[in-house]
Amino acid sequence: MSYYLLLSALLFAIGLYGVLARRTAILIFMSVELMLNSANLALAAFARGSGNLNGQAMALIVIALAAAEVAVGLGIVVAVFRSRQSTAVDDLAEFRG
Amino acid sequence: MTTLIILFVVALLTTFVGFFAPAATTKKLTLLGMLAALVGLAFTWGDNVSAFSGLYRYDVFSQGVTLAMIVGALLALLADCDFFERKGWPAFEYYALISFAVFGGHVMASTTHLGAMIVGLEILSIPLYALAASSREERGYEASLKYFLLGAVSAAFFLYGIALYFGSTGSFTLGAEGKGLIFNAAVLMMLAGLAFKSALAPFHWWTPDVYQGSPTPVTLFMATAVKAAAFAALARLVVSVGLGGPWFYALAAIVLLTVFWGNLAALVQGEAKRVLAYSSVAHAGYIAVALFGPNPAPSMGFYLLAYALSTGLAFAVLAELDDGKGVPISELAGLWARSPLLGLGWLTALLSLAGLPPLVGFWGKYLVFVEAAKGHQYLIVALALFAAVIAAYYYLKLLAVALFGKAEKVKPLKLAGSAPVGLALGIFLVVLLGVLPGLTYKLLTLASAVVK
Amino acid sequence: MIHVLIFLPLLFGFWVLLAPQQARAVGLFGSLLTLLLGLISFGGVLSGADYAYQTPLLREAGVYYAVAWDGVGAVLMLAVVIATFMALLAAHDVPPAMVGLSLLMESGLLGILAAQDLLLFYVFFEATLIPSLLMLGLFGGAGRVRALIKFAIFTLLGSLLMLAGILAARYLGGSPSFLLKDLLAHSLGGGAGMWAFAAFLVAFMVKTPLFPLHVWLPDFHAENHPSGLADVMGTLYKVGIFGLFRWALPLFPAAFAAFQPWLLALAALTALGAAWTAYAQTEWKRLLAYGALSHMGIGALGIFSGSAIGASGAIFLLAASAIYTGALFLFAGGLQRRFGTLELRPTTGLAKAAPALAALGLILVLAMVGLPGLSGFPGEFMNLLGSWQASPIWTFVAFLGVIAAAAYGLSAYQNLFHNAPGKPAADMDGVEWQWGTLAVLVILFMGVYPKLFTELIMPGAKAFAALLGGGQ
Amino acid sequence: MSVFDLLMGALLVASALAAVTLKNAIHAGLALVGNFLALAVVYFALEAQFLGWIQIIVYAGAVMVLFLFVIMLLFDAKADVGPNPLPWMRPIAAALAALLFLALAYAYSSLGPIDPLADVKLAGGLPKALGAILYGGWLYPVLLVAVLLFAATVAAVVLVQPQIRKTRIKPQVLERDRELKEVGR
Amino acid sequence: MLLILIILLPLLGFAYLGLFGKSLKEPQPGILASALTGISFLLVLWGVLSGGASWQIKDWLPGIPFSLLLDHLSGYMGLVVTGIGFLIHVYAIGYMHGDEGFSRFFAYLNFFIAMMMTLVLAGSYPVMFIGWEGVGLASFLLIGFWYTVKKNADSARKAFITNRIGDLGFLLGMALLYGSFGTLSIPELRSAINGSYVLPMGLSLAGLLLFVGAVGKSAQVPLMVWLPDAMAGPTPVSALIHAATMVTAGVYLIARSSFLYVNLQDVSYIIALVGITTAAYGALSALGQWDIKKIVAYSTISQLGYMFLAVGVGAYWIAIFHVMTHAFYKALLFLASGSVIHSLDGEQDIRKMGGLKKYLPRTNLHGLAGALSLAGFPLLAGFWSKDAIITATLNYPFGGTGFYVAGLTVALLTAIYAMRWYALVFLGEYKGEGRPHESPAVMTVPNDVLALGAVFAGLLALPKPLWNLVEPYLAPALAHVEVHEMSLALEWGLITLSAVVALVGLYLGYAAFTRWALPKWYQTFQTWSEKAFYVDLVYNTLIVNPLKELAVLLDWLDKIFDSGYLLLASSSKWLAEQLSWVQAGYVRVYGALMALGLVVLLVWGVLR
Repeated sequence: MSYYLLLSALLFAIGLYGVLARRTAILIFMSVELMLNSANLALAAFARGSGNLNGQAMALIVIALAAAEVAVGLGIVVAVFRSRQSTAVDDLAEFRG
Repeated sequence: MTTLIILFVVALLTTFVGFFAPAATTKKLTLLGMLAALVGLAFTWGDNVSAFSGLYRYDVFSQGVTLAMIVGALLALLADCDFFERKGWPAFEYYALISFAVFGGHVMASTTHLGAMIVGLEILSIPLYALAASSREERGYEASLKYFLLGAVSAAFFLYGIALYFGSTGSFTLGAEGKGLIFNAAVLMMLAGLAFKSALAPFHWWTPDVYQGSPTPVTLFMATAVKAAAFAALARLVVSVGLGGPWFYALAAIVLLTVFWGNLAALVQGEAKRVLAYSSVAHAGYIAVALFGPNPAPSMGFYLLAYALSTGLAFAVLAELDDGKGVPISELAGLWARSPLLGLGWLTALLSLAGLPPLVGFWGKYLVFVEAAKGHQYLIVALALFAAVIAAYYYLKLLAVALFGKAEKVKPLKLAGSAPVGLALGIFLVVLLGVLPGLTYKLLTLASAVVK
Repeated sequence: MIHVLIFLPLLFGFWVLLAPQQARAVGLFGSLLTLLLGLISFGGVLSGADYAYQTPLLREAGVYYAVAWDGVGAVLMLAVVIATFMALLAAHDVPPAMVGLSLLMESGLLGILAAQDLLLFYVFFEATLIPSLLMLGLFGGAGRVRALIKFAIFTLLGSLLMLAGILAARYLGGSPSFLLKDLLAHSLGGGAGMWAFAAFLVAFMVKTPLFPLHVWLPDFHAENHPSGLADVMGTLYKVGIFGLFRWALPLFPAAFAAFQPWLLALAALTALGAAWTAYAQTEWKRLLAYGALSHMGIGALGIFSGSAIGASGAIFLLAASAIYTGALFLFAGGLQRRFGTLELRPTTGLAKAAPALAALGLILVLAMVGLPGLSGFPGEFMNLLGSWQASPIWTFVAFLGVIAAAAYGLSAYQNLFHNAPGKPAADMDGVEWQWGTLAVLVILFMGVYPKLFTELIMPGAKAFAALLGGGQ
Repeated sequence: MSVFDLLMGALLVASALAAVTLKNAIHAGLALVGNFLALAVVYFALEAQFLGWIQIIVYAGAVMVLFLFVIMLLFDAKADVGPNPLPWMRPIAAALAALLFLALAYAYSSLGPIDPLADVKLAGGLPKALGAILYGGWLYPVLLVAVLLFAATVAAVVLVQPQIRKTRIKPQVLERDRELKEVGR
Repeated sequence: MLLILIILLPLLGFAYLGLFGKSLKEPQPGILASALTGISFLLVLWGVLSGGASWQIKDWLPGIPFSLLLDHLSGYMGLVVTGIGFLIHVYAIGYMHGDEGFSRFFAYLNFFIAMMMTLVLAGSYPVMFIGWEGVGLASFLLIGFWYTVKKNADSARKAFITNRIGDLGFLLGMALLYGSFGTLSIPELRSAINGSYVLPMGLSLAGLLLFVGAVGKSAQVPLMVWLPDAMAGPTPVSALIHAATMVTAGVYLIARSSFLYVNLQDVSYIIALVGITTAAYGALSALGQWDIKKIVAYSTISQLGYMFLAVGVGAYWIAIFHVMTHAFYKALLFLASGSVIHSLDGEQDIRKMGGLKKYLPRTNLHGLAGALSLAGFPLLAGFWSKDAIITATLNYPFGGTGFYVAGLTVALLTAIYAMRWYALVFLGEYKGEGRPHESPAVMTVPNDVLALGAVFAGLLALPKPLWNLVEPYLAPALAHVEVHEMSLALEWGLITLSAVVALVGLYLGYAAFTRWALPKWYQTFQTWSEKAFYVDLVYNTLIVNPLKELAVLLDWLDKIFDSGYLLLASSSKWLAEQLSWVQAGYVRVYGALMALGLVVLLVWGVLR
């Protein structure tokens, strides 16, 4: 079990790295999906470890959440792209200070 | 249950009616719905109901927070001053999304189940991501994208924290027995996730940019309702785990960092909405001060209401002035001369935010500090108060420009639509609750507010 | 009765603000009614009534709306209602809103004096700041925003620290409420008491004001509306000494004992330093500001002496200076009207053209200088007697300021009225006769028959001294 | 810990790394699909069959397709090129990720043994058992998820509406807008 | 009630004349004011004859009554004040004729009388202080009566401020007494001090501080600088305030407090020293003056010095006696000077006078009587009182002989300058322009009365074995000092000696200033003396100007403080600006910072 947990931690960390290192919104968003999945992996692993099905139920809810987020997130990305022909997040720095 | 159902029905109705009816009708419907929710709230006040096998908890704390959210939503609706109509932006969706967000906030505030909580959080957040971009302009997109990306990351933090919580306690309900490193990590990660939503440093970075970029009525809603819901969840989390663990120091560090960072950064802003954004960060810190007391719920609820009224009023004034490109501080000059109602609203709002009696903001501050004092956290109280002095500087500067600054062209400003009602209501409530704080505080202490 | 007295000005204030036609008439009527009520209440207190009333404001948090007139409060109340009436008499050329704001301030001030609950006191204390800020901000001079921010920041720094102190006083001291009597029964000592006391101290040092927290004062007065109305109200708002007397010292006697030598020194240095600084001023209002500051230093010395007579001297001085300092600011307003400037040398030899004005000016200046027989003296004298018992050295230092007072007061007077006649100006007009007569009568009465007031002040002062473990 | 476990782990990590490092967005997206599929397999190994299926259907099948679709729609495949204003971000990100991993790993090292009856209780994570839970104790979140999806739909529609709806705007509203522009600017 | 009436009558006169005086025609204000003063005199007289009175408001200030007391000492003093005051009022009707401030002048004079009577009748120190400051104010107003001339206004201010220095001493002295005894009522203090065996520590300091007050009011060294300048006021003012009454208030204070000083040998010694120093300084300065009034003014300083010498050596009644005789002859001298000035239309320089005997016969007689009395011409009033003082010093146990010799020397000088004054004004040839004219009767008649006093007042108290009415009368109110009785022969020998000294001095003065050519060293002395030994210059350089500079410095310091706070404010702003780079707008940076926050929380929470 702790092997899978370590794996999930590693995936979470990789996802975080992706969020910070990627420079387009869509790739960052993909990295976020990676993080969400790592949470699901942890849930499944914990469920396995304690024999508690609630963990899997939560993981299902999370998948639904992720789907909702994707819908809105991709909507935003498309809208942004439409307005500026790019989804590079570093260009979006009008507000500062 | 009543409130939950009313809010749900309002959300559905506004969506469906919105397809057919003109925006103005939808707006009226939404307002009506919010008022209905308020009535429902009034009739069920003090109830301690739980439903859905205990996943939905309708207690006094949830009622208080919901009251603050509805007040924020009402102000946002009243003060929109035909903002969207004027711009030709999607109008009915605005009302629908706000209704959904209020519903989500209510869900988030009324549960101790982490699964329900995060779904509530998402129901609250997702409409806001869209609302932030509803202006269909560069600034709105930037705000929306920043809010969304960071929000998603923070949701991931929260989720992973939930997973760890489940791992260490075997439960998704707050208040379960748990200890050990995994439990610590779980609490801290959930703390980080909720701190993001309530704009506590160092998770507040989105706040100024998003507040500035979003259309002002949306900002108003974010600053009031969203904060209230996030703090409800935060309070339930902190109360359930107690102040004994390593998160005590984490929370203390977060609070102090927040009040100082928020206030200091606000000093150097040139944009009114941005100043208020940082001020909202700082206020989040003050609200969190209550967490150090033995029973934070009543004072926190009061502060949230007070803050919703005050900052809502301030943003309502800015909404009147906003032409979609923000409100530089210099544009506030001569506000009093251009419209006394706006001037008065601005004055009351800022003095209340600065915490001057006899305005409601003072009692909010007072109550949370009392709470911390009861918990004997005097150092935190003193430092937070000290930071409030810094705050006075920028509030006064905003005030001075608006009231005493000389405008180049003093042209009277006609208020549009329902804005005068919203402003007058806001001013009235800020003063009324400032003079008679007992009116609502009493309500919040009815039952000794079960938070867990 | 007491509520009517406290809130009547508020009512009239809003009336004036909402219906600014006939502002002066309405304002005068309101303040006259208040004055009459104040006189009746004063008479009542003289015959033993205290009009005490108490009801919970925030029952759950132990906050009460508790008001009463004790002797000290009644004396200062009288000073407030008289000074406000006087100021409004004089204010015939101010924007209507100023009249309204002054009335709002009067209400707050009366609340400050009447409050028997620490938090209620704090609420009034802070609430009064708002009209004061507005008056400065809306009608002040060119540098008003800077003056305003300075004033507000200092005040808020003090009062927010005081709020922390208030919380500590109650929750560390274990008092069940914020009522004065409860707090006194649960006095907070030890290290926590020191910190809480220091917090209170800062607040009241700002409001007294005392060196080095006084720098807001000259700008505040110099930038305010030239009519002097705002300055009168600002002078009344200097309730630091009262706060020290009613709250800060009695709540923390042990901490006060530890701080006392330093406080005496601070008060004495304020008294002397401000008096000398006044001598270097080239503008009337700044001069008056520093002069008043010097007097507050002397008053603080009396309070910090911890003796009954010193404390009653301080309170008397506070009441008296409310009138004569206020009247001097109004007088300065008259000069501004005549010469369009407050420079100390707009003209000379004015006594020739305006003998009545010269006489009024002389009486006011002499009251400030502390001439016996005028209202400045009894307070100063009692302060002297009290503070000598606490520290002869600092008393000596502080009262060197008496010499300086003569120097700056008479120099300023001479610059204006004596020497070869310069540009002539009109003598006192009807309005000036009205408020001038009132001011002179009050000044004379307080100087000649202080007994009426000291008799009321003394019981409180004795209780104060007894609480601090001293007195006689 | 079996060879299978190691293999799946390696696959997971490798595909994740590929997803966050590959320059071409389409490649990265494909790597992520791979990662999700591998994860589904891991779910099967963890007695969570239904979860695994859902993972394949929703994630790999729908969500990632949506992603790839958007990437291609926006011709944004070569996104991470061009000047990078924050070149120091990469090492910092790596360091932060590493620290995060270490902290979590340290926390995990304190875990106790597995419940010996765990797989019995999980019943393979089949829909029947899971359904009883979801429509039992978890009914409320499930209902909420429905609301959420509805709200998300509305939100997405708002976002992607290409054009501003032409509505008849009241004349006084227009006048006010002009007024604001005049005075404000 | 009687007592309050004594004060109230002139006060009402002041109020009436101050408010409505403009509407009265000359000389109505003068007559009203004089009448009120006269009635006050009669009331005092009545009070004295009916054996005294007292009146008080208890707890006027907490623990301090407002008490008035008419006993032998205050009665005596009150008679002098109101009596001389009445004469001077009458005189002023003539002197101020035609001045546009006529009614204002009498208002001030009445105010002065009221305040002086408060001072005299005071039964407690605070009440005395009211009068004390009140007469100071009256003095300020009257010195600056012709305020349009800057010099006059400056002099008035200088007088007030210098007096304030003394007043501070008075105040602090009161504070000390109150601290020690808990009362400031004079009778209570008296019984407390007489009743206590061990006097509280610091009583000497109290005595010294009260004396500082007296030094200021009575223009003793080192606070004497204001009195010569005070001559800027109209001459009746100089006569009334700056010669006859107010300046003697210091002596009166010490005499009133004699029960205190009699127990304080050290302080008394200092008083005597200050007294003799002042006497010498005044006499030396008087010698070189050219202004007719300044000579008399310095003479006043000198004579006041004598009085302090007397109280210093414990001869309280003699000091009070001298106060009276001095009041007569000095008022006379001033009024005679005033008459001269009046007749010369404002001329005050004695170098432009001379030979006025011919033009002003009545005034000449007044001047002669005054000068001789001042010089101590045998059998005149001044002779008896001054001789009594000088003789009393011999009884003083601490260096009495030294005081005696010094006193005698000053007496010689006194005679010389008195003669110089008389000789240069009235004898010789008229050196001025214009035609002098004798003053009207309203001015000369009061002078006649004063001249009678200057000549015969000494007869009230003659040395043993002749009659002495004053000492026994005052005895109950004053402390008694046991002295070694000197033999009659010695006493009369000393009297003769001082008579001789006076005559020698008169001759020297007459000879030197009418016949002799003065030696070269005298010219130098003349310059120094005329400038009063440059005390003003020294004070200005050492004290006044540095204090003015200090004020500017303090103002500057205040501004520094101000900018210090501003710096504090701007530094927090600076800090905020330094922090704001973080908020650079890059969402990835925000993410990194959030992650950093989380990592810190986690690492610390897990590894702790």
